[in-house]
Amino acid sequence: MSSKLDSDLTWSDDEIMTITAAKILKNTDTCFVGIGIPSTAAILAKSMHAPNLFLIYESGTVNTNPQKLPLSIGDGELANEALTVVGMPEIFNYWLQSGRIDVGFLGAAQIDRYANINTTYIGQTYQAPKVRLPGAGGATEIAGACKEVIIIINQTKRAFVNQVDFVTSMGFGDGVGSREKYGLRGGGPSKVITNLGILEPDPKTLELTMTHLHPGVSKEQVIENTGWELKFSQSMKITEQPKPVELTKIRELIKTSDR
Amino acid sequence: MSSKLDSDLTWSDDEIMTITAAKILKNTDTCFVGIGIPSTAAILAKSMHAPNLFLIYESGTVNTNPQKLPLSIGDGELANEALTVVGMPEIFNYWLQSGRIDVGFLGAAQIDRYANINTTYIGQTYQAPKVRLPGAGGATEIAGACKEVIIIINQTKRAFVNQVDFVTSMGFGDGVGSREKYGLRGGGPSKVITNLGILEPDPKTLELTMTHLHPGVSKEQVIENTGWELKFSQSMKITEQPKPVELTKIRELIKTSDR
Amino acid sequence: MVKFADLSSAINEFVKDGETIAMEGFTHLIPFAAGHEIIRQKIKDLTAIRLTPDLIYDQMIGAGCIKKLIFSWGGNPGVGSLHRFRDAYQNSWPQKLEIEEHTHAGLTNKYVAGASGLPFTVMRGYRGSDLFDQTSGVVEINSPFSDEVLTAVSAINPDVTVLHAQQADKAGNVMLWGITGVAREAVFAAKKVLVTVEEVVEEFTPKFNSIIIPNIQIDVISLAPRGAWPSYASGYYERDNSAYIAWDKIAKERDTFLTWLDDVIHKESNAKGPKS
Amino acid sequence: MVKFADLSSAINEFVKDGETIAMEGFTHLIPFAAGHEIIRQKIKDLTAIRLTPDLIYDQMIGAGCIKKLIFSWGGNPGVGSLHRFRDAYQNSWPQKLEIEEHTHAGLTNKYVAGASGLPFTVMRGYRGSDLFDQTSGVVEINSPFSDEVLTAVSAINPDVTVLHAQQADKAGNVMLWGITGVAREAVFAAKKVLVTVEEVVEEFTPKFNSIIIPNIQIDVISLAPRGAWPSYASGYYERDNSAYIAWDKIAKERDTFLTWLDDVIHKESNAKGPKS
Repeated sequence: MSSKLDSDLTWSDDEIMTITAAKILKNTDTCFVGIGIPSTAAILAKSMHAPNLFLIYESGTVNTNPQKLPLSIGDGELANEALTVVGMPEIFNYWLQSGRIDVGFLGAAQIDRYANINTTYIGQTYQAPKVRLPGAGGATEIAGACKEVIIIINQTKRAFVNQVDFVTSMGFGDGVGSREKYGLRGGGPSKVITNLGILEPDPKTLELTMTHLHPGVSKEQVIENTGWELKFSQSMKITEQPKPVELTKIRELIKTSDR
Repeated sequence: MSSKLDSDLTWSDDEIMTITAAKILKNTDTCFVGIGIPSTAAILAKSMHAPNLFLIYESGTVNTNPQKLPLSIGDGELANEALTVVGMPEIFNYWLQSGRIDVGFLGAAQIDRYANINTTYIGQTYQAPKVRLPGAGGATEIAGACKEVIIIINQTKRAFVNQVDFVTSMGFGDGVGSREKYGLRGGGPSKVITNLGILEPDPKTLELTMTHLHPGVSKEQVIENTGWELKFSQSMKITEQPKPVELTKIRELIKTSDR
Repeated sequence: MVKFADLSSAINEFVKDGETIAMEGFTHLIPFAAGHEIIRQKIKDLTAIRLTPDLIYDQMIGAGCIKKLIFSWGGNPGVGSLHRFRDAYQNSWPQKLEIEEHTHAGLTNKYVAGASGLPFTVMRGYRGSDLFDQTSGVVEINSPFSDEVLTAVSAINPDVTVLHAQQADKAGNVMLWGITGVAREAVFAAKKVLVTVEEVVEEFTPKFNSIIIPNIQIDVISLAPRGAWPSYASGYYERDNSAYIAWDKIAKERDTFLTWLDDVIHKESNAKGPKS
Repeated sequence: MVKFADLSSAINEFVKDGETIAMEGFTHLIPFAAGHEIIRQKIKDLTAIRLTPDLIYDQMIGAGCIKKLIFSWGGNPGVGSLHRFRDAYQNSWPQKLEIEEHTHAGLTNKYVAGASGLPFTVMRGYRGSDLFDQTSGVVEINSPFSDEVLTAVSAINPDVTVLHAQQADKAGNVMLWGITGVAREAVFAAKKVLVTVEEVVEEFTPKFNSIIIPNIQIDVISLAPRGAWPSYASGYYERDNSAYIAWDKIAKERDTFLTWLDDVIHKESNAKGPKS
């Protein structure tokens, strides 16, 4: 999907997801970043309003400031531009598990109404899946430990399902009390950013509720692309439209990184 | 005590203890070293028959090759001459606890017939001791984990007691089966080197038994200086007399290190 | 005590059929040259541990070296799927592949327990994930000091750990720098250690973020310049991303894979990639 | 976020009566300047943690700053006893001193648990020692994967950790090298972190055996050249062993100690030792 609104501004799905995610990050945040759009959003945020954003990647790079988009979670660029690089026990036990990360940034193949996410398999069984996916990586413990988790995912009926085939990483389980039951000390998902808008957990039920639509996106479009009976916030907002300067930045970043 | 035997050879208690201990170390050993005579013996061994002796100090210095005697367990000399220096969790968990150290070298204030050692307090109670000593440091786990432990201690009635006031570090507890009961995987004390000779655990009872006397030392002298009814090995030997080259080496080492 | 040997002799002596092997290097310093030599020597029935199987295990799985895979993230980083892994797991080609799946934090801590000489270690993890019930060696444990329930993970102690590093010195000590992942723990946890290196140097110079592996922890060192290609070796060469993309096509079909196996591995033609 | 402040303001703002404090530095980089400032500010009722109390806590105990000592080896290294520690523990002078005693391995692992956000961690230790029954936070734990009995030690999380380091950069990141002991863990375990440094530099240069503490983990940095004297700072100055020997005499009697306290600490005359 590519949207055209106002004068000559157009953007792609990835672009508005990335820019929307970037804007959420604060200059003082400590952010645990996965590869792909989360990483692009974090790097974009650092180049704009959040130069001090403290980025950690599971490969061990601490306070890294990549000038190009990394190809993998352990890209040389991430190591070269880091304040320091440490072993993975330190990353997972001292940085993540201790609860000192503000924002965890995750992608997913499937998500359900309680923001549980699946990156393990789609269809049939764990033992004999229809499609086997990469698995957990760092996600399970990122989802458990960060003060908040931001999930970035394209909103489609295939991805937004009533029940995920496999809970790789818990969001809110089956609602209030689930995270406590499993001793997850982080706050859980605070926002799900899609190509259509933003969903947030309802403060009472913790069910994902549409709170923002991107410019030009209709409620019907969102309902069509969600596999459960989606609720909308009573105070729905329209996401801020990407600014030319943001689109220019992101395109430059991607161009510079082409290898 | 200073002995004079043969021609013009004399040595001090410390010198014969140090030289005797040094000779026991093998070129291929990995050795966890405490400060004082253990350290002097290890450095002496490296300068003589065991240049590849692999020395680890609890401060984190790995494969260190000090040219002077360290003043403390974390002396700059130990760090400067080390292959690498690591944090103490790595020292205690990865190097020591994993069971990869061949020889642990310990001193003590008290020792009993089962080679349990005390470095915590002497007299009265733990809560209100007559003399408070420094405590465990690395010793408890060194005594537990090393393949063998060598203890260096002056043989006196005050030190060689029927029962130590406090077991800081277990030797053989109250005999056969004690180490197993507490899950201690190392072999325990193999030798106690004193100013009078060498004691070793009896292969059957694990009770410390005098196996060597230093040149010029009598059985009576040893009995007088031991607080329990000491047993002697059926094949008592005389320790090899310090050679002039050994005495020269050790004296040079101490002279060089004077600060 | 460490010795230096050519890679073929080193693999022949230190990697045996049926063993548990850990070939680590987190996106960086992946020991591809050693993996290819294992394929060439047709070593079989390995239980192979790696956080990220990556291309190296995809290749070894396709070649029939691996019976069981213990891992925590099984994709082609930045590209997509590992087709040989999928084909083995889903279709048992060329043979059945057992899996034991973990999280990165979990597998990292299993190495930590192994390195520490403990039967297990304690962490916060797995709970709330369906993985908790699907994997093994992961159980709940009560804190003796609070009413918290935590996760205990059992130790792993590979028969042999294989690493690629930048440098060895003449005494056989090894230095790695940059991203080192779980290299330190994989060495301490292992019974035998085989290291391939870019270079043997007279003396190490200080680097940021370096670790040194003392020679007494290593059994054999083989010189293997570009031995991490197509991954990278910080200070020596960069990741060859085109090879990661090309692998997607090669691995997609069995016949293109088999051709690759014949041409690239068994004929030893281009195994280390274009010279830089 | 980190700030730079003079040591007097830093201690005043970040060290409070009754808190739990960890002042680490294993024989190297002992934060003596900070300790002396704590004495000057007459901070009271501290629960003070250190593997080796060393002279720094002997001085603070004698000055009446410490209510409870948590430690694992309490001597004057290479010299003898800590007389102020003994006098407080045995004779309650200048006040009663509670102790909680551990082994080095145990206290190290208590920091590891604290740094890891766990209530406890597992180790092999204490068992067979009478210390097992005399200390607290140390219990047996069964392995869920074998029939082994291990030791669980409870976490420590100091209110404030105080370190001395060689360098800070202008952004407030800190670099230590040489023997670092449990510095890393003491920082991760703490709620607040105060660091004194030898020097503020434009940019760090690579050193063997260095660790970097990112600025987000530090609350305040104070410039304190020779701030580790009479211990040492690798690359800056050596241990002043004569001061360790001299301390034995000063500390032996209450009156010589009190004179030292007046002359050296409260009059701030010679606290940092002779200029090198």
